[in-house]
Amino acid sequence: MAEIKLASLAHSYQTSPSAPEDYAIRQMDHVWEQGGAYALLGPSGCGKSTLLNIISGLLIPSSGHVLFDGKEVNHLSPAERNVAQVFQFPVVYDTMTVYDNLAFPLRNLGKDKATIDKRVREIAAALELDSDLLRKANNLSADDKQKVSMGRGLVRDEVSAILLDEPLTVIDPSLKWKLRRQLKRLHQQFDITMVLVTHDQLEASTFADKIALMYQGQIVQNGTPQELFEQPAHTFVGYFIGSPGMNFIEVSLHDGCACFAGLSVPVEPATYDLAVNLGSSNMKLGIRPEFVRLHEQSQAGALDTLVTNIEDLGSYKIVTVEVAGQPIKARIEEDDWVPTGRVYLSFPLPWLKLYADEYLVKAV
Amino acid sequence: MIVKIKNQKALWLILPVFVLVAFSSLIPLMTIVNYSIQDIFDVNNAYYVGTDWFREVLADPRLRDSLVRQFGFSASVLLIEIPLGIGVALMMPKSGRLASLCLVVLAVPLLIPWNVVGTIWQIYGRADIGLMGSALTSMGFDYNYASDPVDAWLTVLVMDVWHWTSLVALLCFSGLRAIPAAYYQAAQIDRASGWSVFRYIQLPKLKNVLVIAILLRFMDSFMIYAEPFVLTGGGPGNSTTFLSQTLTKMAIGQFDLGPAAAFSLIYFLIILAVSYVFFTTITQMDKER
Amino acid sequence: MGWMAWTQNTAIFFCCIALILVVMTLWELKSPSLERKGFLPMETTRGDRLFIGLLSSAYIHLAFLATTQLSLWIALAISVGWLLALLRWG
Amino acid sequence: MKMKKGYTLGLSLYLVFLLLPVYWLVVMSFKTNEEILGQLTLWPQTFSFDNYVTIFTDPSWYMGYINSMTYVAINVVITLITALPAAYAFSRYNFLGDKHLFFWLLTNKMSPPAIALLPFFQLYSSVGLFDTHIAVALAHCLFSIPLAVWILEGFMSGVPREIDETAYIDGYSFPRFFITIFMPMIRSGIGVTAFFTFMFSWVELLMARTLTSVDAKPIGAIMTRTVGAAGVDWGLLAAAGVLTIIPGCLVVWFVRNHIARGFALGRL
Repeated sequence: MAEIKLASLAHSYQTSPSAPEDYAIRQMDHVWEQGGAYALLGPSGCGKSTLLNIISGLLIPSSGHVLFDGKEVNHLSPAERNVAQVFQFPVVYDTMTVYDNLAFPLRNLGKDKATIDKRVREIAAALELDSDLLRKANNLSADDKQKVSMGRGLVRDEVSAILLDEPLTVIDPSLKWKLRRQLKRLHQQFDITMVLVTHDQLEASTFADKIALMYQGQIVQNGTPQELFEQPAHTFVGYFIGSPGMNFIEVSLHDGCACFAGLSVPVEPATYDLAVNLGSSNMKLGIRPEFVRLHEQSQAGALDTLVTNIEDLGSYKIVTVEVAGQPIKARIEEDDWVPTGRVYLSFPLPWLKLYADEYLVKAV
Repeated sequence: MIVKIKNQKALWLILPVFVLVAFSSLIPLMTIVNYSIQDIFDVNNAYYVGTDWFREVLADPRLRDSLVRQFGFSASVLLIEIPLGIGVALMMPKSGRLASLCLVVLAVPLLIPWNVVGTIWQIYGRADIGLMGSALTSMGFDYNYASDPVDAWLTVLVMDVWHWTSLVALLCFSGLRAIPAAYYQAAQIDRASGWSVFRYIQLPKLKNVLVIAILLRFMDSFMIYAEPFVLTGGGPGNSTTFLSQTLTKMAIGQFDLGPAAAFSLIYFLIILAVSYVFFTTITQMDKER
Repeated sequence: MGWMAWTQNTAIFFCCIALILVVMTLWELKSPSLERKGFLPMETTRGDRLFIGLLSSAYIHLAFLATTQLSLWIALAISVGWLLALLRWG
Repeated sequence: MKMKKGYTLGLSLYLVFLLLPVYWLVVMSFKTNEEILGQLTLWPQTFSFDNYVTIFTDPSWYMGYINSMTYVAINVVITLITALPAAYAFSRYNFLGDKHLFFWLLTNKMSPPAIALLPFFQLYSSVGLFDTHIAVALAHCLFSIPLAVWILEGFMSGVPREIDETAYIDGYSFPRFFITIFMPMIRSGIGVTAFFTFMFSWVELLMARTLTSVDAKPIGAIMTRTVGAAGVDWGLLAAAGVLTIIPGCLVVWFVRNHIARGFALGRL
């Protein structure tokens, strides 16, 4: 059990990287506290798996430090770090039975028979594998195999952390939720730091207390699912989390307002001042579709727009309107009023975000 | 696995292959059966003898000896080449220029005409002009493959190892390369020892290619002819006279067509039974997958 | 064909084999056989059992020739019995 | 890292074991017979091309190479043309006796040629093909076709049958689909098959020697000529041997990237 800390960590697969693009992991600092359930979320190719492999010790980072409980482990092997890792595709030892698979890590540690037996049965029960213990691992279904490979991680009681590298990808959708709940339960039962790598925001937010969102080799935001939704720290977070993603409009700042195409939208004065001080030319206004208000009648400060498209997604609808050539999406619930033709748009001030150079401008 | 469709017309696609192979296989086979029950020198001098040749051949110690020698040789070949081939494959780099180079060097012995293989070792092993022969002699070994039966047998064995281990190694190499990296990573995390990685990850994944390797090596070693023929001519004595050699000597050397044919059939039946067992094993394994 | 040194016996032998193959083919066309598991260690079709039967019959004959002076008709009888048993229960 | 060093050492030792006999053959081919029989030298004292000159100027020598290459080439062509449709049938369809036909084909690869040498000789004599390249090529089909069907079947099974069906729906006829779509998809398999066919035909001697006497005599059989009244002409023998290795080396260099998969017969 351990707190995992990354200090000015960076990694490149090239021998002499020069441009930032050469780095799979750009310099970062990060902390995962002991006992937490974390998710590492991001699109494919953002460096999630690389980061995971660095933590587990399968990869040695080009620079920076990996600290477990404050102790540097950079040059310790995965075995010495005492972490468990579960891979995207189930890795089982085909020729062994389920029992032997689960016992394998313990036998390698030289535990005595009774301990092994007790522990294996405990884990098998937790994973609902008890009836399969004597079967050949090769004959199991894909999700049972994945359970076995998770079990091999859990079976060592003193592991520092369990790292899960998209373990649910190959699992049948109908079993996914079951396995995810099992994971969650195991986490509570054994109180181990767990880091789940995934590209599925739903999986991440149902599993984790805190989600670290990665983009282009960097963690752009680390927070609770709610924080990621309500306060996206980076335009990518806004775009990646939520469906559909956040609306972004390129704006310029004048007179306490964000202006685009001759229209102006008032923003919070404190944020405005901060943003102006940054003096960036890349300024964006962002608002989640969930927070966009639609009105039938003209209102003070509301924008006059035309509905271009309505998508019915069952329990809610996505309305696309056009504001001076800019499409903006709004989400309305099932029994809300459905606009057609002309509609008036307003943005509630607390949900209106300003982004300078893609990063959130935030008054503390 | 592809789900196959029932279609009898597919037989037409097989026809050319069938005709070509049947021409060279069925007609000679029938001829041998005909020969085997006659005392025959040429077609006009043939006398029906019934099953006499079979009785004679089955009782002939010469043939029994060469059969025993053959099994001994094939077993030795498998016992040496399979582990050695696996070892070489394990030691090879997995990718890059060096791997390509290894592959090419490994493949070289396989592409040398079999009689030239014999020639190479004939030259290499001679004490007067050969590197290996003279090296062994100067180290104090009394080595002469032309006069000492044990030396001859060992030389043929080493030659076969030299010639064919590459095949096993290349098969295993391709098998090893097909193992996903995650298996090794998982093993590392489970603190598996090097031996455990081999025993529980690599060996199980090599099962399929190993069956092919054993099958090919058994069959080819069972029909070994040209290499010992050039190297030792089957001698000294009969120490390196294997089945094919005995047979060729009988049929062409002594023109004992009848007994040679009977012997061929027995030889063929042995091959047929062994191949069938292997073939069934392979298809059975495919089915399990 | 002359050089093939045909004798009456071998001609009959090959005709029998050919006949068996033709009959089996027709049978197979009329009622295709499914793989099943009998006393043999693996699943077999009718054709597999025929092949195993013929091959083992050859070995039965060889064993007779190698170990006894008895008439081969006995071996033949045993072989036919064995072949039929194999086809039925194998 | 210590492990890796052991690996490199072991591998190097094995490669040396592989290459030393070949090295010795090459070195010897550049030596004069006096030097060969005189004393053991690791490197030719006087570098001599005489042995090669003899081979390249004497038609009874170099025709052996031409003969070998001719029948090998014919064999590769025949094998590929017939094995491709057959392998397709085996990989795609179930039909009467498919498994038994496949097994029967394979037994031909496995049965030793020595079994039927004499009937072979008589068969090809009786159809008037004795001592022709085509006879050797046809005889080699006996084992090259089964092998080719086996390898190609493995590669073809890796191509999903949806490809075939899509093509038929798009209105392709079978031959056009096979040549323009299917064959390009398995071209590495075809290359590997050609390589194996070449290899087994090139290295085989027993049948080739039995079926030829003068006009189509392979180099392997001609090499026995070096045994003269004055004993063996070792230098000439070595040079002839070296020349038989070169075509194989050239071919293997071209297919080096496919060797690994090819040796597994497409079955991984």
